Amino acid sequence: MTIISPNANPAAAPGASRVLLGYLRRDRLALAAAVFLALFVLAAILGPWLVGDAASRLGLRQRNLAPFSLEHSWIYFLGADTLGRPLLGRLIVGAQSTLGIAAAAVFSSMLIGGTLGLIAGYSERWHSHLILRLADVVMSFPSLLLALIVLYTLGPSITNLVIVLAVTRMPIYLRTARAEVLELRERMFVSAARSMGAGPARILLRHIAPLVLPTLVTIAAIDFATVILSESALSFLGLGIQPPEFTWGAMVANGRGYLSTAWWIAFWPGLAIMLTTLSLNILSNWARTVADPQQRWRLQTLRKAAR
Amino acid sequence: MKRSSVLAITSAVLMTAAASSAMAQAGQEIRIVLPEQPANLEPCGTIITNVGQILSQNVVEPLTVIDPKTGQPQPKLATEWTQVGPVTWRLKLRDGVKFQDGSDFNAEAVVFSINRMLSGKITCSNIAKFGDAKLEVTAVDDLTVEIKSDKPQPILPTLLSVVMVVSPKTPVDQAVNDPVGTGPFKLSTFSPQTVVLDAFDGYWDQKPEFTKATYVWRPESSIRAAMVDTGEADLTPSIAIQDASNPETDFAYLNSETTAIRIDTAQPPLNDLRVRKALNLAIDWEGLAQLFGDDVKRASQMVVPGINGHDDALEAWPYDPEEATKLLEEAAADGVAVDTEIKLIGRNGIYPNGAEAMEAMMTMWQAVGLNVKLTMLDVADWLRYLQKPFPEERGANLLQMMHDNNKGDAAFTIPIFYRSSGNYATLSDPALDKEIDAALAATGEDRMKSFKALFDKARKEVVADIPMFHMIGYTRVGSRLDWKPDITTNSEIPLANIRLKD
Amino acid sequence: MFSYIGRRASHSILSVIGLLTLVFFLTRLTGDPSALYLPLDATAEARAAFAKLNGLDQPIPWQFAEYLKDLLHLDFGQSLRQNRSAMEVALQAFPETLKLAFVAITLSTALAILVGSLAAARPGSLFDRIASVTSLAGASAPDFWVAIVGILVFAVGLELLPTSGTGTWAHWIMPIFVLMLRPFGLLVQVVRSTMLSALASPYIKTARAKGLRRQKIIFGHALRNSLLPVVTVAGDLATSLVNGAVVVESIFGWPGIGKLMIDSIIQRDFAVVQSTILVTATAIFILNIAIDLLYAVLDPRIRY
Amino acid sequence: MKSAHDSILKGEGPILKIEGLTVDFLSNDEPVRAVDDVSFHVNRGETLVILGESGSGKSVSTSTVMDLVDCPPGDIVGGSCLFDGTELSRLDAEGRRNINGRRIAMIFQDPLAYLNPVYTVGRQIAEVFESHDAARGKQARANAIELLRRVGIPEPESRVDFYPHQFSGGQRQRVMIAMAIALKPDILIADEPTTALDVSVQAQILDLLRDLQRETGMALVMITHDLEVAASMADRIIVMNGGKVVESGLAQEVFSNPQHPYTRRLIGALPHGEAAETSHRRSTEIAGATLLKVEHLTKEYVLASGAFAGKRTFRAVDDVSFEVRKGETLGVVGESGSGKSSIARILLRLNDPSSGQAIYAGENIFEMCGKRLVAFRRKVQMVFQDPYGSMNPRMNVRSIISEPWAIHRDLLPRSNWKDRVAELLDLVGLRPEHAERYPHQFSGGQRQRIAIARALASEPELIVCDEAVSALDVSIQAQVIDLLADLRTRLGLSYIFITHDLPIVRHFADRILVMKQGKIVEEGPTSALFSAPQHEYTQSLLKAVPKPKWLMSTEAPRAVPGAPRPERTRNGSMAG
Repeated sequence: MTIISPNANPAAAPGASRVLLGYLRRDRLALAAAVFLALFVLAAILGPWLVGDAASRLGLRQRNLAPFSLEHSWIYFLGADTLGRPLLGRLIVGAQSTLGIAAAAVFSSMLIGGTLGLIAGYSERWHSHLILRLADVVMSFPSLLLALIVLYTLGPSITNLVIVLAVTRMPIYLRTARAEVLELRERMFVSAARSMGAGPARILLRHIAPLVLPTLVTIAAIDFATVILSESALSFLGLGIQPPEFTWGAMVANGRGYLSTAWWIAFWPGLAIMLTTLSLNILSNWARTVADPQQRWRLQTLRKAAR
Repeated sequence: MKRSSVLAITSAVLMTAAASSAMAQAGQEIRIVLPEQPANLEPCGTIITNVGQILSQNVVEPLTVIDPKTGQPQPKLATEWTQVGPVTWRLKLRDGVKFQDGSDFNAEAVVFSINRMLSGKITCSNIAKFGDAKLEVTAVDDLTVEIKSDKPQPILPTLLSVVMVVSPKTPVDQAVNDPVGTGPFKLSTFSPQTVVLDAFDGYWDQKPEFTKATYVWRPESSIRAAMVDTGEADLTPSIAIQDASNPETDFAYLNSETTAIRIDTAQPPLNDLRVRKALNLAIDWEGLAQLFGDDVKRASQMVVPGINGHDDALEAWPYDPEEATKLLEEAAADGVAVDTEIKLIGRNGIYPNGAEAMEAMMTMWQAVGLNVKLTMLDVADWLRYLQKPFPEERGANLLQMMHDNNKGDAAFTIPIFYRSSGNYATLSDPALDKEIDAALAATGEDRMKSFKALFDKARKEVVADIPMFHMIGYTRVGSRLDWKPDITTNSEIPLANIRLKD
Repeated sequence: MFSYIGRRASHSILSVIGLLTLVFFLTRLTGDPSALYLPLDATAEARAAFAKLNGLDQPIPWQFAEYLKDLLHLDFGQSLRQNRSAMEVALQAFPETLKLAFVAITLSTALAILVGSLAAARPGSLFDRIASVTSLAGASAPDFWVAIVGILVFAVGLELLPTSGTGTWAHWIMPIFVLMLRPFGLLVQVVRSTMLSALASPYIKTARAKGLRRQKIIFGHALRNSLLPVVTVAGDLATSLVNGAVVVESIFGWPGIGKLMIDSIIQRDFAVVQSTILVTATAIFILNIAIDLLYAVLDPRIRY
Repeated sequence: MKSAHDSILKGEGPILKIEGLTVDFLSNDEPVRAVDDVSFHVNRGETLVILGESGSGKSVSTSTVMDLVDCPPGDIVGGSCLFDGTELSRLDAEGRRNINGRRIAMIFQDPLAYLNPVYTVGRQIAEVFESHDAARGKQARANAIELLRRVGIPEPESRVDFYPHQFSGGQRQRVMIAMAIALKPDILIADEPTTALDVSVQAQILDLLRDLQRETGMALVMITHDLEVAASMADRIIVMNGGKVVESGLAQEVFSNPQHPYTRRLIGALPHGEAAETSHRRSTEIAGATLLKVEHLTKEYVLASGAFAGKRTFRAVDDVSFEVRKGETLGVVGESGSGKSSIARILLRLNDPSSGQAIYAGENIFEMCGKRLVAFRRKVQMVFQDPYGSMNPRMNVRSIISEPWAIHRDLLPRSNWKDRVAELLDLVGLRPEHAERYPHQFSGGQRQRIAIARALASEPELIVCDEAVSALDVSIQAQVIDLLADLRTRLGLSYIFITHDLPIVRHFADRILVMKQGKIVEEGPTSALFSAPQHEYTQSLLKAVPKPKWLMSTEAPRAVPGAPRPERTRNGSMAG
């Protein structure tokens, strides 16, 4: 029940980012998640500069070095992997490829899936049917087969891995975008724009797309987590990223054989993945609450009037 | 479609019932956990590890077996053999042997089995060991067989160790999943979960201690190891080195595999001998050996000790980065483009820690100034680089490979790698070809000496490869069993050799 | 309704045909199976013989035509690897996956509905926070990692459960647990958020004005209306499980279709790849239609 | 009416007494005071009407009585609610439960949303009995059927198993009422019970409420923004504005002699009845040239076509012909489903007609395409019922108003946009600085002004207003209509003014079409049509407009309880 008195002048909006920050402060879990993510992103950006080539320096005589020893430099604090390379360093450097791959995959699947979904939802011509059947096909196409096909025909590379992950996640955006468009295109402002003479392109891009985007972004946040996990599952099956490139997922996959003898090799990257995906999930929950006018009050200060 | 799915469900239910009842009568049962599901149980594919480990000498038996210590053929279903002509061998067969379906084992059965392998109507992996030899098999009498070939086969008795004799009732034109042989066990069930073998009462030799053998498979080494630990399984033939942590149960064995990197000698800058030498010198061999365990042997040549032609005296390349750098500088000074990008092509899952080894070697080569870039490929992709014809535009490349010569003779190694016609060879040296041909034609001491000389030359003058290690396999054997793995474990686990501790 | 099912089915058949065509041609891009089925030292003649034996020497469009012709006779081809009919192989593995997927999805949906609605009943409470974070944490870890740690802890360390395999009920616990983690985590979130918005909806005000008991309001009115999105998400998750729980099947030695598919893909056993995809795609399309029909059951406003 | 006076005379205390109720809604900003020190009371058997515009706090105060305000974000700052001697705020959950539904019941504005969509109505009614242990199982169901019969649902035995969406709007409200009176409560709170309904249905519901009140002797608290509804129901009335009670008293006194300026403004905004005839809002001169000529317009929808159903069609617009002249306002009046909005959408080419033609400037609109269609769309604009819905929430006012220029590039060079937006805002009575704000920052009336500014931006000749003021508060309605009339005079526009609201159209339209089930049943100049309606349907429409209670004689013939006039039934297949 918002109260707007008929003659009051519309209030100027306070700084949107400040409000969001306030909401974030009210949810300590989401705040922690945001701080974690910020740290990881920072690591991804500054990592290579911070660690240099220490992450790939061999130490065959300190293979599987146990964590928490301060005998070696700080970078060995979390232990060393099967080739004696510092786990901390590799985590930091791996953040870049892990987050980079996930971000690129999520972004491209959102872009492609969203665009196709917009078209499929707005038009009822043959191509929108074609798009839907395509989505069906992609959905039931095993991602592993796709991974292998791409790996074989295009060769192992980060770009190709991104292609695989993006294609497999695409139908979700397509279907969501389409469903949203089906609803939005019946909305009055779309009719209004049409009655003013706006063409389909203008309606889609100017009127519908901006309203579909927030939903897609929310899905993208959760999907980011899914993509990191599927990437690690691909590594587990040997169809993911190939050495010498590595991601956290590949680190877990390579270290899994050592879980009983040198747990730390798979544990730290596993923890990093878990914290990242957990944070993303918590943040997207938070964002849902913020976006829902009926729930938003949960994050507000709720200052009471003086009695 | 519907009925078969019902069938599948029913059989799955039956299978689970079978599995749980099997648990009840341990003691006479042995449970073995393999790394991989056998795709099929065609006796003609026993050289495939997971097929051979189940069938070989358990369900089906070969004519001869190789003594793991000497590498020499020993009698099995054939009791003796003589070379009666330059291209003719005559075999005497064991008497009183019966197939599990009740048919008699005789010369006809041997002729049938060999012809079935040769027919080309089924995919027969084992026959590949014979190369392009043309064989003609005839029954001389009930227990005598004569084998004629188109050219001399000096090691035919060794080759006969891959000839699995099957019942004449086996279909000729169809690969089977229900093999019938003469072994001490007959196949009971083969499902996607298990293979179960039951003792065959009519076995000709001493009966094994077990009346039943169950095979299951798990791809994760740590889980296989854990299963033996918890008593869910008695034996697993192969675990990763990091899981071989218990000296009581974990045994290492030299497994006849030699790992190496092939250098593509046709591609600059790898066509320069100094670069190839530098590649060998730049590796910290002792450090690298850490990846494969304390028991691996540094390899100086492509065959393991005990193989006819192996040169014990040949020294492996040392670790000498200074020398490597010096050689590269010399080459560079002579205008060799040593900074060309060299592709290091690895294969996923080729052997335990294979990818780590490639990463380590890449880093070491980069440390001496070589521009090496690692690409890990899927098997089928990798094969394109391994075998002729090589891909066009492949560029300078190093190929991760593993060679398994368990046939006792260097003839299965040298021509493939070093003769210009060799399937894996990047060399093209007519003089070397001649030497190889001469060695292959030789026999006895001469043959051995020639092979040794060739390995010597390959190591010191040709340097077409970077031999790494003679590999070690690890098995975990449950504490109630008395059994040790040997060099044949990769291809067979004869249950008759496994005893219970009392 | 029948016309709806008919229309959906015809769409699905189109999609399956498209899928099979795509799979057929794309798999052929991944190399020659003879390299994998014959020993490395096999001769060129042997390879040619192998290709001829399995019809791989024909041009690919020709092979496709042959495949389609055989399909009409319900002949789905022969497995290169297993010496059996490819469809038989796929149909033998599929029930195993179906069993796992069914139990995992049913259990996680039921549990998630319970936990999610309790959390939504008292948003912000300690229970809500713990339930949200732990369920999400479970969904956030790589599954193979959880599976292996689970085996090391529960089978090797505590010796409570068998490491892997099939057979007794105890064999089900760990695979199901690992499979449930992600669906459960996601579903708890879905249940919680749809319950929260359902609890804020007008008909809940009516229920309160009628003087209904709190449990009745939460479980009778709000939950019943929240089921639709839950079914949507659960359906999507079920779809992904039907496609094969590759990781779980492979670690726990569960002979399901996911493991079969990855093995066949890596081994280039094309006929089996095609058959497994045909089986799973059909199952997925049937599942999707079933979910649509379930919508109509859950929401009387939906009629086809 | 009598009973209400009786109870007052007998000197019984009021059954419900609200004292100094103050409710805030909390957020990040200062708390918003929704209800501010409100006091009122309700006597047994009487009807109290709470009259106020949107945001006046009228619903919040009654929701507080029912404990339907969620706290937080709601915050009851102070006050007491005394029900039959019990202080409601001190009750525990079980105590509350015993009052809600049993002693105080409530019905709401939008029964489709307020009925649980997934349960049958019978179940939802039976629930009331079961949760108060009044009856269960078969008995509860029988009671539900009886109640449905009482509130006038035909064939209650079968329709008890129908779902809410299978009923028409009026029937749904009847179901809500059945649920509310199940346990014969002492008080029925009706929150805008007829707002979404057609005028004839509204009359039936109001009749039903009055009958039930007479039967059971319950008190009725009715919340409404509609002056006529208020006048026709109220014994006493309180007027709320901005969370405060600004005026209260006996209904007749308040209406005939309003004290507070707000009440006066409210009542004077759009005078009803004959007073509308003197309205200055009709156009003074009509040029006479025909702008638009619609001939035999028909629109059919295929309802269901399946293997078994066969093809059934529904004519939303049935052979409609009319013309609009320059400078004229053509009113199109009809109830929901009469096809009046379909005509608007078809004329704007948002939907295609099944047959017929519409000649605009010598050309058939329905055959236009490409450039010609774009040019036509520039000349004919539409103003929608819900101004908020008709604007993209992500665009600010400037982009909204300048959108026609972005579409019709030759209309105005980009450099002039800013000035022109300011001009247009000024024209519709807004300030130029409003251009940078977003629709949600405006009130409903302001939004409709923006919508009008947007319609004017492309310099149209004809504006189609589809229920353009129906969603607005009455005082705002007058302002917007004044604006439209003013623009017509100044810019020489023509309007097609579509509405279900007879009083409004009487103020504004020059000529009126009355539509029913897709057909034009009557057409004529406004004064003639209102003074001497020819068609039966027009007559019934005019009669359905509620009359003040104090003007009705108690002996006046009523619809017999339990047998109300049949309503159009929207069956499930149509609604779904």
